[in-house]
Formats: sequence, structure tokens, C-alpha cells
Amino acid sequence: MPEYQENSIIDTIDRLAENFYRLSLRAPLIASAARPGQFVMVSCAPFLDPLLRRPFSIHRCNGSDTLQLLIRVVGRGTELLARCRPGQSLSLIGPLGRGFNPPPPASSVCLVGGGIGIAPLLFWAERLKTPRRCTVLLGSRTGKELTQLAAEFSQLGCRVETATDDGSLGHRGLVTDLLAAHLPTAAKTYACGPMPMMAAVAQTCRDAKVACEVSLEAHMACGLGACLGCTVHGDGGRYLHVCKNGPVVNAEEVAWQR
Amino acid sequence: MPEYQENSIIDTIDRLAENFYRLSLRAPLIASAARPGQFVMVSCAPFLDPLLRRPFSIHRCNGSDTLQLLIRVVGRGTELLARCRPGQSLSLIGPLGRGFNPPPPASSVCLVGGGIGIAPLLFWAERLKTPRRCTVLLGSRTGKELTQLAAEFSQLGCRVETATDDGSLGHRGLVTDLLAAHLPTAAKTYACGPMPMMAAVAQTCRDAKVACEVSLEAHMACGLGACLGCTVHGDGGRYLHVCKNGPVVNAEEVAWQR
Amino acid sequence: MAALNLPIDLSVSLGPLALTNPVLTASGTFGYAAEFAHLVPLARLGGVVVKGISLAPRPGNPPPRIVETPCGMLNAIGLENVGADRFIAEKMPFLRTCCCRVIVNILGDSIEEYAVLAERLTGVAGIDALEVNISCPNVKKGGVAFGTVPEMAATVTQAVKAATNLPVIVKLSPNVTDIVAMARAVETAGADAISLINTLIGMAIDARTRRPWLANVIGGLSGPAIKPVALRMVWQVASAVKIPVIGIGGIATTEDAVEFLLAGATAIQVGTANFFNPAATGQIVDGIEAYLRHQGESAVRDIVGSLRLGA
Amino acid sequence: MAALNLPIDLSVSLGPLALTNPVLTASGTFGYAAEFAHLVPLARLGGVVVKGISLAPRPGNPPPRIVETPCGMLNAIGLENVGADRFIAEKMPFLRTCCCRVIVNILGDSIEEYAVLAERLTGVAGIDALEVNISCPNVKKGGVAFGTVPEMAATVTQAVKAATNLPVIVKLSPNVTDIVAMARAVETAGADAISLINTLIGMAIDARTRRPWLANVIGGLSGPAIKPVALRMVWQVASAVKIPVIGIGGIATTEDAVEFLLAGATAIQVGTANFFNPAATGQIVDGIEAYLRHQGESAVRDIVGSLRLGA
Ligand SMILES: Cc1cc2nc3c(=O)[nH]c(=O)nc-3n(C[C@H](O)[C@H](O)[C@H](O)COP(=O)(O)OP(=O)(O)OC[C@H]3O[C@@H](n4cnc5c(N)ncnc54)[C@H](O)[C@@H]3O)c2cc1C
Ligand SMILES: Cc1cc2nc3c(=O)[nH]c(=O)nc-3n(C[C@H](O)[C@H](O)[C@H](O)COP(=O)(O)OP(=O)(O)OC[C@H]3O[C@@H](n4cnc5c(N)ncnc54)[C@H](O)[C@@H]3O)c2cc1C
Ligand SMILES: Cc1cc2nc3c(=O)[nH]c(=O)nc-3n(C[C@H](O)[C@H](O)[C@H](O)COP(=O)(O)O)c2cc1C
Ligand SMILES: Cc1cc2nc3c(=O)[nH]c(=O)nc-3n(C[C@H](O)[C@H](O)[C@H](O)COP(=O)(O)O)c2cc1C
Ligand code: FES
Ligand code: FES
Repeated sequence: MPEYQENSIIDTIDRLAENFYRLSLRAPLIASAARPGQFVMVSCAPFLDPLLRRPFSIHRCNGSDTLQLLIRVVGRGTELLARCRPGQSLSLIGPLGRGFNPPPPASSVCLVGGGIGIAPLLFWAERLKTPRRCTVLLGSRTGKELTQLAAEFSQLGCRVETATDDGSLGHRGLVTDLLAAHLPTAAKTYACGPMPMMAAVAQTCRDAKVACEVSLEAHMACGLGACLGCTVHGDGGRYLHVCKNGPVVNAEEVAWQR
Repeated sequence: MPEYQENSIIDTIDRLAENFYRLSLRAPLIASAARPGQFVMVSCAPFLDPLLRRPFSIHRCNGSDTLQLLIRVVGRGTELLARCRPGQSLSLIGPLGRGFNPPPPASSVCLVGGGIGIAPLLFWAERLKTPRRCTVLLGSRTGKELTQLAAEFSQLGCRVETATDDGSLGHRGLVTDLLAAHLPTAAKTYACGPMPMMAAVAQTCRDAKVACEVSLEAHMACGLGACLGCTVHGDGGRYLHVCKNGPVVNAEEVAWQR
Repeated sequence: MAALNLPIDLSVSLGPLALTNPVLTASGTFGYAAEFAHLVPLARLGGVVVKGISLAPRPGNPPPRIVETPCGMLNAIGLENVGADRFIAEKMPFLRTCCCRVIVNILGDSIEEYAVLAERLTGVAGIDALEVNISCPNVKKGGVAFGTVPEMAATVTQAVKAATNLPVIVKLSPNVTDIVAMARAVETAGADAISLINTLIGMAIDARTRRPWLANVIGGLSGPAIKPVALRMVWQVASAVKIPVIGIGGIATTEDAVEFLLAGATAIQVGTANFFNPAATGQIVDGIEAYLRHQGESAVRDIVGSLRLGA
Repeated sequence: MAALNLPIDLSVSLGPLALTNPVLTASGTFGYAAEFAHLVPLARLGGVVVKGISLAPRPGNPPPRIVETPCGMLNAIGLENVGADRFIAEKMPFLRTCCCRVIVNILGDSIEEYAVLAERLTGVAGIDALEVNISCPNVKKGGVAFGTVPEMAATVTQAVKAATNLPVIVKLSPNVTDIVAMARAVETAGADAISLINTLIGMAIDARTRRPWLANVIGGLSGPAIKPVALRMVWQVASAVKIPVIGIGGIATTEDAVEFLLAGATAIQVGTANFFNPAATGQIVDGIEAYLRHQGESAVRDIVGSLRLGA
């Protein structure tokens, strides 16, 4: 699997909601090679502070020259990205890591996304759009962050359900509350979001004996498997390195208890 | 003399020539207090690299709410400033240092500016425009950097002569070549530019027994007289601190030999 | 989150020296306070530590004296200062009007100079404490030797203590293998408090001219770049000694200051940040108050050393 | 400026080890080279120094292991590695295809472990030299003691030299009072070259949670922030010893690399910069060539230690 260090050009930056931005980037090398669930390391500043690149899932990709990132502003790096303008260039490294693994042919699947964890699921849903039933469960603090994304999943033919903390869209409560009802018909679940959410999804799937893949997060320095910094507790006391063993791993590989 | 830490707003950025930019900033506190020859310390980056503020002469000032900087791009800080856009805010500290001291009433004066050293002279020429003869000698590498500035000095009623390294405008050679001819009629000379230029001006004025003030440069950390970093060799073996003793000093105070 | 109107107590004590709040300025970065009078509400600070003073005036090093480095700067000022007499005559009158604690940073070439200087400053109205710089790396005959050998640091401390009844803070150099040994030595020798860190010794070269950037070749590294080293040393020292510790090194924001308090510092000093953000000290005083409110704490001294370790 | 077509000689020698150019990768920041195979023309490098290897595999520290700091980062990886046997079996096959020098960084808990490890790696095809890490601050029982006491550093050096006929580079820790004493000790003990610096010991705290950012509490500071300290130590050591010195610490650009060469380093290693700019090493090889051309020099070895001092 080739990896590239590529100077992408920003095509557009759209503000989807407060602190939620979608960047479209021209990056032909990376876009041609990217698979759903993979990520890129983005250089956020022209100088040495902030120093390290930031990891972002590939949110969408046309497979030839353009890819999109969905970015939630949480700190200095993401703030700088949100302030970029079309035409500027942004250095990327990617596509990195292991993506989602296909479900059994023609089976039903369930995608569960919490907050910014929704980002990689759209790319996956696009690629999954074969004749199969795809249910997408989306959770966030408030409805504003979900409306456009929910519509886009629907356009792909997915069945979408939402949950919000404030009840402003769909179920008031956790997105995991919606999951159990769908598991009897699902052959595989794919989840991305905060660790507690993914732990709950993993447990629910385990109870229902449904296969489950999750996309992990960890602070990263390199994204290349070189620094050994991006560790997560795995099963059997071993360590997982999110950038190489993941970000997408089988839920059984993670020590959710720790 | 009050000093302010003020968040200015960028009104306009004009590119006068390659790597030559003029920024207009709304900064009422500083603009009201500024006198010709003083400078401001500008924060160039939102984060910690580059860390220190950069000193820039006050290039023009309307005396109430707006001041201008003339910036030559030479490194990282100036590059960031050139990339700013109108509407952005820029933190300034100023007005700082000692400015130009007035010439005898109704006397003739001579202003000598080399390269970016022209910056503070326009503000000074504006304030000097009483019924007096003001000769302005401007030097630079090439004519492009001078045309607009020369016109602006002319509009103020100054008599302008130019010198360029490539001969593309005015005298081909050093701006100091033009000086001697004007000294018999000048009561005082004000110079700002590279150290060798100012040294030559100082020597010529000394020979002609004409008073001479120069505006010094030194790397600065604070601009406030606190770090003691901005040292230049002064006469009698003592040290001058450019930000407090200057930037404008009597040419006799400087040890030009060192 | 706690009630919004919680009364907050910012006062701390450095042994015998009571401060209204833990925010001080670092020596050499705040001049003699007058330089910042228009930019900082001086009365709002816990105190100012003035530029290092020697017995006789010193001219300092030839230029260039400073150079910027990644997230930091190097300085080789060479301890330029006006000397004790002019300091008392010319700088103290303004300092007495500041309404905050005045701590005088002192330096010397010999044990005797430290002692004589301490005696000279004792009894001068408005001086609240002495900070003994045993660590400046800029002057060849200066403090460097004192600050790297525990026995010598102890000797200076004893000499200064014997010469004054003012509270004595000893300021440690980070350029040592074992910072805890240095701290223990000056504690045993009677220091009332310890401040750390002074600058790391560094160097910068201009690749184009192939020359060092500083006339002095080497200089002291300060600023945010050194914060992780400073925080580690403050934590190690605060865990090892009983006297109060003042944290210094790269502090530019409220979060930075709080990190040092959590690591065990009773007070903090802001240095290089005064250059790029003169308002920093005042902002940090306000910021600590807001932080405590947000954390549901009512007194800054309750968070000193409250770092949570273990799972 | 010199003729544009000047032939440029980039080759240098680290004692018995000849390099086509002075640009190496720093241990722990370039994996086992395969990680960068798509991003760097490996054959263009002077060599790679692989992640530190111990005799037995090590799991490393619990997470979190890294945190960003101003212009730098802290790591407490805890020397996670696959151990000597798996390294030889799994990593060496690719490394043999790199067409550049392969230097194996080794670490141990005891003099014996160093010696046994050195012996084990000797004679393995494709290994060109050993770099002895006596300085890693991350593991409690690890190299820290060796790297801070001259006698212990000398003992490790002797043990490794006795166990191998490969060139032996000893990598020094900067967390010492007297770096020159450390360098002299390992030179006298027979080291073929010295590399420095390893990371500075640092710490970071999350003010919000009041916890250390690293599970290990303290970690090693690397990146541009430490460059001034590294450059100073390289200059001091290169001025004091006769064996070649490899400069490490915050090198990210051609200018950075050149500064270390001017200060006296015969070669340099790029560490943290590989993370934020994987192309850095290749760019620096090209950049040094361009720099020499621009300066009118024809061989990189002519600028080693050519810093101009005095007026
Ligand atoms: C595989 C992967 C995919 C991701 N995909 C996305 C995405 O599509 N959209 C999105 O908005 N965010 C995504 N994130 C999280 C994103 O990387 C962080 O929000 C971002 O790094 C924060 O940077 P900052 O400078 O704004 O925050 P700061 O808090 O200022 O960052 C400080 C440091 O913490 C690290 N950091 C902070 N939060 C995280 C985090 N949650 N995960 C990893 N490192 C973190 C930063 O890299 C940096 O080193 C992903 C993370 C991973 C590991
Ligand atoms: C009193 C005064 C007035 C000035 N007025 C102007 C002006 O009106 N317009 C203008 O374009 N420039 C002016 N300069 C020069 C200007 O400050 C520098 O060009 C600028 O700091 C370079 O910053 P940089 O980051 O682009 O360059 P870099 O080379 O990347 O800067 C690195 C470091 O060197 C310092 N530095 C570099 N060159 C100079 C210099 N010539 N003088 C002082 N410090 C320097 C920077 O402050 C910084 O610390 C003035 C300097 C002084 C002292
Ligand atoms: C320009 C400058 C001058 C300094 N002068 C002194 C001094 O005279 N005495 C002293 O003890 N420390 C001196 N220091 C060290 C600072 O007080 C402080 O210990 C150091 O800079 C680390 O803090 P910082 O990173 O916040 O700047 C000086 C530092 C700088 C940058
Ligand atoms: C993540 C990481 C892991 C490291 N692992 C090792 C190691 O195994 N052995 C070693 O000698 N040095 C190790 N180092 C230190 C580097 O080799 C280098 O000496 C140090 O990072 C300074 O260089 P830099 O500023 O260019 O990164 C490591 C550094 C980092 C950042
Ligand atoms: S981020 Fe460096 S190994 Fe995963
Ligand atoms: S710049 Fe700090 S004293 Fe002049």
C-alpha cells in the first residue's frame, strides 16, 4: 500500500454547523489510493507551532483527485484548519492505516457514528452501496450537526436514525440506545466515535453475536508506525498501535475495560 | 509617554513592489500618541513560532485612528504579515522609542532613506511640511521600490532625488553619492537605512558640520527597555539600547567604526 | 463546576514572605518594573523580581546579545546592570510605588560580593526579599560554578543568609545532572525558598555567515521551549524539599502557570512571555482566579502540589 | 558564489565507518526504515539508525506515551521493541535492501546485557555499526544511570567494544552538568564516535484533569525546541574530543543540519522532524549539496567544525 506526502490544494471549506467544517482537497495521489476507514496526517501550520501533524479520517473521496475531511474544531490545529481559505495548499500524508473490512456479500450492515466519529462512515457508506440494507445510526450533542450528514446518508439509500443529547433531532439520548433493535437483522456493525460509545457498541454486538469493527483514536506523532506513540490497550495485555494495527480494528481486539 | 498594547484591525494591505507591502491599521490609541521616528512591536503569528514581536517604524499616521507600516519581506515574520488580510486583527505595542527631533525653525533639511529605511521618513516629512525646504534622497536596489514613495514625498512638497543600484531610476549608485551637494544649504540631516549607508551619511555630515540624526536597527525582544538585548556600540565605549536610547539618535553618539 | 460567586483566596506564602497572589515577574525580563508601568497593572501582581544587580555596575556583553530560537530565545546580556548604589538611588523610588512585593535578584563573582551586596540591600525601604542568582550562564566568572556544585551553592546561601534578615530565595540552574541534590543543599543551608529554573545553556549559528549568532557564542535559552524541562524539575524539587518552590520557565498563559502550581510550585514567575505579551502577568492573575472557580476550589494554596498521580 | 557545476563530495567517515553523506535518521523516529520506504529515497541517505533494540522484546510503557509541547514533543515509549532475535529475523531483511548504512541502536539493563547484545548483532549481514544508547530517560532501570556517570559510561563502552568488531558509537544524554566529561570518558574507553544529544527529561501536565499527560509522568523532550541546547553540547564536545561527533537534536532543515556541521559534527541525525516532515532527510541531503555549492565549498568535510569565531 503506497503512502504519499502530497501538497493538496483546498477547493472549498464549508461550515456545516458551529465548529464543524468540511474541507474539499485536491490530492490526486492520495485520493486514488484511499480506502474507507483510512486517514491522513495534516500539517496545520506553516511554522513549528503546533509542531505535529493531526490525524483526520478520509470523510469522502471521489477515487481520483478529490477527498474531503470533516473537521470539528477542538484546539489549536483544528482552529488553524478552519481558518484556511480556498486556494491555499495543505500538506497531507496518506492514505494511512487499515480501513474497514467488507461485510459478507449482500448482508445487512449497521453503521454507528458518534459526533465527529461520523466522518469516516460516509466514505464507507458510499462504497457499501451495493444491493444491501445499510442502517446508519448517528448521534451528537445537537441536531444541527446532524441534519446535512443525515440527508447525505439517506441519499445514498441508507436508512438513517438519529439521537441527540438535547433531543433536538430524533431520539433524545445515546445513539447506542438505538442499536439493539437493528442487530437481529445485521450481519456486521461498524462504529466510530468516543471510546465509551464504541465500548457500548462492542458490548451490545458481542451480546447479540454480531461482528463489530471500530475505528480507534489515539494521539499520534507520525501516523506511520514509527514513533510507537499511538498505543491503546489491546486484548491479552498487548498494545495496539492505532496507526498501523488500526485505526479500524475488530472490536474483540480491544481491552475495553481499561 | 504612554505605551499601549492594542489589537489593531487591518484596513488594507497594498503591494507596492515585490516583497514590499504597506499595511493600514486601525489603532486609535497608538495612532493618537505616535510621533515620527517611533516604532511599534508587531505580533506576527497566532501561536508560539515565530515567538517574538517584530519592530516596524511608523510609516505614516493620521494622528487619530490609523497608522501605516511599510514592510519588506525578509523572513518568517514579515512573510506572515504580508499574507494577512483586511479585517484581521494584529496586536501592536507602541508607540515606542525616541523619534526625530525638530530642526531649527524654518531651516532646510535633508532626509536620506535607503531601502526599507525610507519607512519612517514619510511620517517625518508629513510633519515637517512647514514653510521649509525639505530634500529627500531615496536609494534602493531598483526603481520599482521607489516610484510610488518618491511621488508621495513630492506631493508633500519635498524635492526628491533617487539612486538605484541598477540605475533603473535616478542616479546609478549609492544614495550617499547625492548627499554632499545638498549639505551646504541644509541645517540638519535625518537618515535611516543600512548601517554602512548611515555611517557614510554621518561622516559626510560631520565633514560638512551639519547636524545629523540616524534611526538605528537592532534585533529586539521587548522594545521596552527591559531585555537589554538591542545593543549597539556607542561613543566612548558605552552601549546604546536602540529601543530606549533610540531608535533615533544623534549620529555622534554611535561608534561607527566597530 | 462550583458556584460562580465563590470567594477566591489567591494569597500564598514563600516562607516569611506573604504574597497577595502567586504571580511574579522573572528577573531580567521586566526591567525595574517602570518599563511596564503603562502595560501592566503592577499593583495586581504578587510581586516583581528586578533585573539582577551586582555590587558595581556592569556594562554587559557586546552585541548581538539575543537571538530567536524555535519557541524560545537565547540571551547573552552579560548581566548588564546599574550596580547596587544606582539601583537604590534611581530604581527603588519607582519600585516603592508599585504596591506589590519587590524582590531583588543579586549576583556576584565571589562569596564575599554576594554577602556585601546582601548587606547593602538590607534595610533599604521597599525591598521585600532577595533572590540569589547562582546560575547565570552568561558571564564566565559569574554564578555558573556556584550553581552546579551543591557545596558551593550551600556556601553562597549561608553567606547571604548571614548578611541579611530579608527572606532569601535561591535560584537554581537547570544545567545540572541532579537538580534535587542542588535543592537539598540550599535548603539545608537555610534558604527560605527556591526558585527554578534559570536558563538552559544553548547556542545558535548563522549558517550563511558561519558565525555564532551571539557575540558571546553561548547564551541562555528561555521561553515556552523550555517549559517541559522546567516543569519536570519543579516537580522533582517540590517533591523533595520542604521549603516553598517558585516555578519559572516558559510560562505564558494561565494553563502554564497552573501546571507549575499543580506540580508543587507555591508561586510562579513569568519571564520571556513579558516580551511577546506584556499583558501576560495580569492576565494570569485573573486566569488563575477563573481556573479555581471553574475547578470548584476556593484557595490557590489548595491546588499547590495537587497533581493527581496513578489511575 | 562558486561555479554552479562544482563537483560536490558529501562523503564523511565516522572513524572506521564511511558514509556517502552525513545525513542519518535518529533512533526511535524512523522505525526500521520500512515505515518510510514510500516517502523517502532510502538509498539517498547516509544511513539509518534503527529503533533501540534490547536482548529480549519489551512491551513499552502504557498509554498515553506522547504529548506535544511548544516546538517539541515528549515521549515515554518505554523502549518498546521486538528484541534482538525478531529484529534480526524480521527487520534486517528489509534493511539489507536499503542501500544505505544500517546502524543498530542498542540498550540494556546491565553491562552484561549490552555486551551479549553487541555480540549477538556482530556478524549479522547488513549491520554496519552499533550505537549504544546509555541515555534513555524513559525506563527506570534503563540507561539513565550509565549516561550520567562518566565511569559507568566508560564501562559500558569498554564492554561493547570488547564484544564486537563493529564500529561503536556511544550516544550521550544531555541531562548532565558536564557533557565534556562524559564525552572524554567514552572516548578514552574506546568509542569510535559519539552521538548527541538524546532527549532532555521533561514533563507535561493537563491543567483541566490535573494529571500528567504521560502515563509515565516524565518523558523525553525532542524536536526544534531543544536545538540550541544540542548545538551547544555538540560544539563543546567536538571542541574537546578527537573522535567524530554526530549531531542530533531538533534538526528539521538544511540550515539546522549545516549549523551542526559548522559546530563540529561530522554527521547529523534527523529525529522528530521525520514525524512532521517525512521528506526531511532527503531534502537535507540535497540541501547540503546546494549549500556547499553556494558557499563555494567542494566537500562537506571541509565545513565540519569551520565555525568562525572572533571578529
Ligand atoms: C485516526 C483518527 C482519525 C480522526 N479523524 C478525525 C476527523 O475525521 N475529524 C476530526 O475532527 N477529528 C478527527 N480525529 C481527531 C483529531 O485528530 C483531533 O481532534 C485533532 O488532532 C485535535 O487537534 P487540535 O490541535 O485541534 O487539538 P489540541 O487539543 O490542541 O491538540 C493537542 C494534541 O492532542 C492531539 N489530539 C487532541 N485530540 C485528539 C484526538 N481526539 N485524537 C487524536 N489526537 C488528538 C493532537 O494531535 C495534538 O497532538 C481523528 C483522530 C484519529 C486518531
Ligand atoms: C526600530 C526598527 C524599525 C524597523 N522598521 C522597519 C520597517 O518600517 N519596515 C521593515 O520592513 N522593517 C523594519 N525593521 C526591520 C524589521 O524589524 C525586520 O526586518 C524584521 O524583524 C524581520 O523579521 P522576519 O521574521 O521577517 O525575519 P527573520 O530574519 O526571520 O527574523 C529573525 C529574527 O531577527 C530579527 N530581525 C531580523 N532582521 C532584523 C532587522 N533588520 N532589525 C531588527 N531585527 C531583525 C527578528 O526580529 C527576529 O527576531 C525595523 C527594525 C527596527 C529595529
Ligand atoms: C533577557 C533575559 C535576561 C535575564 N536576566 C536574568 C538575571 O539578571 N538574573 C536571573 O536570575 N535570571 C535572569 N534571566 C532568567 C529568567 O529570570 C528566567 O529564569 C528564565 O528566562 C526562564 O524563564 P522564562 O522561560 O519564563 O523566560 C534572564 C532571562 C532573559 C530572557
Ligand atoms: C518517539 C521517540 C523515540 C525514541 N527512541 C529512541 C531510542 O530507542 N533510542 C535512542 O537512543 N534514542 C531514541 N530517541 C531519541 C532520538 O533518537 C533523538 O536523540 C532525540 O529525539 C533528539 O533528536 P530530535 O530532536 O531530532 O528528535 C527517541 C526519540 C523519540 C522522539
Ligand atoms: S502515530 Fe507513530 S506509531 Fe502510530
Ligand atoms: S528590545 Fe528589549 S531592551 Fe531594547
